[in-house]
Amino acid sequence: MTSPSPLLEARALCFSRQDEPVFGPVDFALHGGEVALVEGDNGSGKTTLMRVLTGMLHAGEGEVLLDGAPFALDTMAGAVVFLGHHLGLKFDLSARENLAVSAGLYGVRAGTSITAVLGDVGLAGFEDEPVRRLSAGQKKRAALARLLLLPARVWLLDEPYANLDREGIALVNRLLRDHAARGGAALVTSHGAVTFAGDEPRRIRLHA
Amino acid sequence: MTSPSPLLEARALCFSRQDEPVFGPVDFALHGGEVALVEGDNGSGKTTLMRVLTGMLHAGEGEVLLDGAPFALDTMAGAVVFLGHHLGLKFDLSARENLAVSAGLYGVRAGTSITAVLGDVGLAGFEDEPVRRLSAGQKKRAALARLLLLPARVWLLDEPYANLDREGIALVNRLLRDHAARGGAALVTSHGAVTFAGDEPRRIRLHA
Amino acid sequence: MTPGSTPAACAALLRRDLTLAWRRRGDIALPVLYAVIVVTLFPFALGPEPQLLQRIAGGVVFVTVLLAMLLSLDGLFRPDIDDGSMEQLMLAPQPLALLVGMKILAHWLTAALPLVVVAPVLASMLHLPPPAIVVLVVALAVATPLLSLLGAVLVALAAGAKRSGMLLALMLLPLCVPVVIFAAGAVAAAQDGLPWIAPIAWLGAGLALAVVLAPLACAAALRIAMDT
Amino acid sequence: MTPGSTPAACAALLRRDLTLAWRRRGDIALPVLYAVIVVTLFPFALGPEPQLLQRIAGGVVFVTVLLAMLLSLDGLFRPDIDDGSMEQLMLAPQPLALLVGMKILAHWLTAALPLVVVAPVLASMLHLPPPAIVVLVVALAVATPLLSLLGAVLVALAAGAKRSGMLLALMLLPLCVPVVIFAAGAVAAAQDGLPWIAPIAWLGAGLALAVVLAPLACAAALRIAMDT
Amino acid sequence: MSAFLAMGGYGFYVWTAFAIFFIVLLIDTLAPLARRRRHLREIRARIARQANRRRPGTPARNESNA
Amino acid sequence: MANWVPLWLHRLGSPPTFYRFAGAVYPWALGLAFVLGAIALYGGLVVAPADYQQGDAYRIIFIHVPSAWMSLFIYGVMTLAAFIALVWRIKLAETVAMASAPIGAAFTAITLATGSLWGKPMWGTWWTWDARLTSELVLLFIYLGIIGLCHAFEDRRQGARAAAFLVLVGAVNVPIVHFSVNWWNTLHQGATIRLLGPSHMAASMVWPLLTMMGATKFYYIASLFSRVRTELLAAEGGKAWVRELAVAGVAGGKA
Ligand code: HEM
Ligand SMILES: Nc1ncnc2c1ncn2[C@@H]1O[C@H](COP(=O)(O)OP(=O)(O)OP(=O)(O)O)[C@@H](O)[C@H]1O
Ligand SMILES: Nc1ncnc2c1ncn2[C@@H]1O[C@H](COP(=O)(O)OP(=O)(O)OP(=O)(O)O)[C@@H](O)[C@H]1O
Ligand SMILES: [Mg+2]
Ligand SMILES: [Mg+2]
Repeated sequence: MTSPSPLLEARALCFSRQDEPVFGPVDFALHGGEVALVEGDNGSGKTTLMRVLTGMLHAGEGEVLLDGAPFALDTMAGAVVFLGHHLGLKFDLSARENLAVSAGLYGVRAGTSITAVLGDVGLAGFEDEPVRRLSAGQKKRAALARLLLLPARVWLLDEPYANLDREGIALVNRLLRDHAARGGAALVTSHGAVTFAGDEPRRIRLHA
Repeated sequence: MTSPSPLLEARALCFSRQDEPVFGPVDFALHGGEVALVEGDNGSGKTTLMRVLTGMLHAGEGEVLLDGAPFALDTMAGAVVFLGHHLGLKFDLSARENLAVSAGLYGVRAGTSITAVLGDVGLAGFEDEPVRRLSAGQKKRAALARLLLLPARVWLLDEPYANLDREGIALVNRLLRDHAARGGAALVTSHGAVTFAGDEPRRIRLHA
Repeated sequence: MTPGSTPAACAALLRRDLTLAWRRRGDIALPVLYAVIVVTLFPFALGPEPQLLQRIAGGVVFVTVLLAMLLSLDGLFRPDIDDGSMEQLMLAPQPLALLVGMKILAHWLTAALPLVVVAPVLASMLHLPPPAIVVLVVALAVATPLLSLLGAVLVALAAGAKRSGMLLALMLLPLCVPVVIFAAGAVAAAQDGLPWIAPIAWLGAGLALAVVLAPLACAAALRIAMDT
Repeated sequence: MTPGSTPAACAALLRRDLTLAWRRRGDIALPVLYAVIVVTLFPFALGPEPQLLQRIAGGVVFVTVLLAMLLSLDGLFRPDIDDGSMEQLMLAPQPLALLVGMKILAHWLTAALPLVVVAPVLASMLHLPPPAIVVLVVALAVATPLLSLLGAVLVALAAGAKRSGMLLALMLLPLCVPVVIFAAGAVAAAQDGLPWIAPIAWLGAGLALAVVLAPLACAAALRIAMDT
Repeated sequence: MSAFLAMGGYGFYVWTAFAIFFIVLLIDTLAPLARRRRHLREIRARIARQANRRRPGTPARNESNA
Repeated sequence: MANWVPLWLHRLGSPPTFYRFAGAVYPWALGLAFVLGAIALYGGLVVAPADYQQGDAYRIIFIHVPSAWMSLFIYGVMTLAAFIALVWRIKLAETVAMASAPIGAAFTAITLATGSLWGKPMWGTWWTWDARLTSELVLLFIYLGIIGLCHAFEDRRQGARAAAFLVLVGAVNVPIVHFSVNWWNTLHQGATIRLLGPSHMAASMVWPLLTMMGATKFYYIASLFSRVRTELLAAEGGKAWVRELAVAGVAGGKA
């Protein structure tokens, strides 16, 4: 299942804010079917790394390759989805309407539908409730449903476990396993406080 | 250490939003030296319960007693501190300046100082950094420092563990133990995904 | 339209913004009410003489419409940036300039169009004569999209700043001066019975240019704004 | 002052708000710049005849100051509510009305005082004669705290609302009408050489009343707003 | 009849005024009725959704060990 | 006798009872408004003679004046209800205050529109910045502010209480509207009709006016009850009686 050129690759990636390095040179290559865990203490630069990988922040040095080609926001054609501290949900729309917008923008993975993915993340019965009325964990689940719906091959998840209950954590692990089995790649940050289920994933450690 | 009338007591407390019950009758009594854990799945009403206990939300039925007297925002004289999903930090001020405001409003516990508590929560060296520039976990630590600084006897903590690394979780547990030892009471919400250290605490379960 | 194609993406985004506006339909009415109230303040502040009011009617209506649009402009990209939607727009497999153009279109439909509709009422409250009112509406119909487009570029530039409302006003108002001069000039000319086509034509030319360039500039500015 | 005492609490809060304003000192300048630009727009929109401008100068300056204050009012409680600071103020062992009063004072010092200072410049740009300018400053010095206080009550009412910017304008402007009439009336009287003390005295009486009642009303309104 | 409609030359003003009166009040009468229909529809939808929500096996009431 | 009145009031205050009570009163009030309105229109448009000064244009009075009165009367009712709602936290008072606002706004808008339509032939202008006209316009803004504030809240009761607060603040405007003609000399007519003492008008003009006044009062009751019913449904959406009603509505085709 491993393709010749890795799906996502970082080469000697550094980022500095006001000439203070946030994280040192990071190297990794993520092939289809792999899930890697970015670990680090508070303030070690996990969120920053994620934003560099999405192309929002410009790395000082080093480069990011997607499918072997240098990465640019214009050309990556929806290959990446990002789930950050801010969930990207419109609070006045329902979960269903939010997903419909994502579907319009990115397209839909073959064989799924909005109702199906909402049921998968445990929001059956809440589909038409405005997101504003959902609790912190329910909002997180609505955001996770996007991952299931869209055809992107690379997932970048910043602290997907925060605010979720035990069942929610198991849900994230299941989503990651299925994604890897489909040949996708995922990069997940965590403080290592929650145990990552499944076979031992690759780890990338950042130090504060 | 248990005083005759409990520090914080709820009697048949109910809350409804648009006539739909969010949580059913909750009863508990929290004496000095006790820590109780509010557990429940996503959307079970933990945040709502906390806001009712602070007096921000008006309970539909039942009552909250503080030191045996019915609770009102005007009369409780700084006996309660609340740490919610929103941390109550001004992002343009440094951690030190933020704490100085709290100290002015609530007073300072005897024998502590702002610099000391910031050191205790692991923010030594970040005291004068604007809070905006701290990472998610560092912000949380700055908010935890308030707990140490103020003389309040009752702590209401809504998901204090979220966004913290392992060391941060240990820190919260240490803070809670010390607080209980001083005769304070604390109510903590959590999904039960992180283990609460120390002797087994009281548990209050909410169901969705 | 297959989901994920460019027309589908534009339609989805436009539908989203219009739905959001509809959910907050109070907010669509608000710029209009704001304009109505500001216009009514003038007679209080200046006294109720009809000749005086008639003389300043065109100018006051333009300045008021400008201020009302300004207030709503701040909400053009800020909510999307704050809640993480902007990152998703940027990562989508669609030209960002086109998506931004859709957002501007939605903004014009919801924030400016109602103002254009209500402008005749405002003008006649200040005793502007009917022939001049017709010119006023024409001038507004050309000037407001231009203001939306110019405003969007500046909002996008200011989006990276910590707080943008006022900054925006500052940057936008000087750029609006030519628009105000041309548009109010056309109304004044009509009021004096002079030809008023030329200034409107200039505005039209500016609009044509802005329709092409502004979304591109916006997209570039937003990329810069997100880079913090 | 021992920390935790009421004077210490007031001082800490006032210092905090002033420090925050100083950290964003750009924002203090912005209402002023906004007012300058709006006032300069009028000659463009109306044409540069001095008599006309002089005639409308007082009224235009008042409306502009009012609108500039309106823009800054929205930020009076909203940031504190959004970041959780308001909960801490409410849980503090101090009378909420007093704390709110401090916040209003800080707002007046940072948002309105600069406008009062710059008003003579704006008025003379519109050719208002110097004696009338003196009256204008006096009128503003009494009217702006009144507007701050009235505005604070309404902001507090709207604070629990989903989105408040424009709504605020809608609620505030009708209440401002008497203030504008009295203040602009005083200037107009001074311009015509008539006695202008009476309207100012009325404003002063209103101010005295508002200083006592508005913080209490604010505190009550904020309690309602936080109840969601 | 046409004299009645002309209202002594003021027909336009009089009839527009009466028309506004009736149209505004008609809207005012119909608006709450329409809204009530919508509410009832929403409540039915909510009942249906809540039937979906309750996971089998979870008790409906809260308990506490205090 | 002395006992059952408060008991009855208490029973009426309970939402399901009031819902049914309002439902029973509604058709009667609306019907009465309709009949009285028809009589008043006949009297005003056909029976009453043309005015010797204003010709037929004065007939606008039969809708202008009752609407103007209602715009003030409804604000008065609203103020009372808002006061009760804030002091005693009675849900029904909140609902009545909030349900009154749109009706008051409608009558204010009618007053402004018909006044303008009357002003054009009489004064030669649609609008002047006269004290009464202006204060009536401000009244419209206040109504709209109240409605806007009420709807800007996620939570109904919270919105109602915030708006009730605003109702009390805005109440100062009502005396200004009413007495503006006495306090400032204006273009607008002073009081021409007095309920006590002789009026300045012919009896053939007065009776249709008073009848129309009755019609608008009944219309207000009907519209208010209809709105309160709707509000109760929305506010009590979780209660069993509403759910039964909603489900029965499907089965029976009528709620
Ligand atoms: C936009 C224009 C107008 C507005 C906003 C307006 C508003 C009002 C209001 C609010 C009242 C009720 C006052 C009260 O009960 O205290 C009223 C009454 C009345 N209006 Fe007007 N009006 C307008 C134009 C006119 C015109 C053009 C006329 C006739 C020439 C007129 C004739 C009357 C009369 C006769 C009354 C009854 C006065 C009384 O008995 O108290 N109105 N109007
Ligand atoms: N906007 C910013 N400006 C300046 N410095 C920042 C900014 N955001 C974060 N930092 C700093 O950069 C470092 C890395 O922050 P980052 O948010 O990437 O950490 P993190 O690993 O995500 O931590 P956490 O687990 O607490 O979320 C921290 O030391 C923080 O103080
Ligand atoms: N503002 C609101 N309006 C309406 N309903 C709400 C609102 N906030 C929360 N709810 C609903 O109330 C219930 C309880 O929410 P609450 O936020 O208290 O849950 P929680 O236990 O804190 O969950 P989490 O662990 O996900 O934070 C949820 O079902 C949610 O959908
Ligand atoms: Mg982070
Ligand atoms: Mg929660």
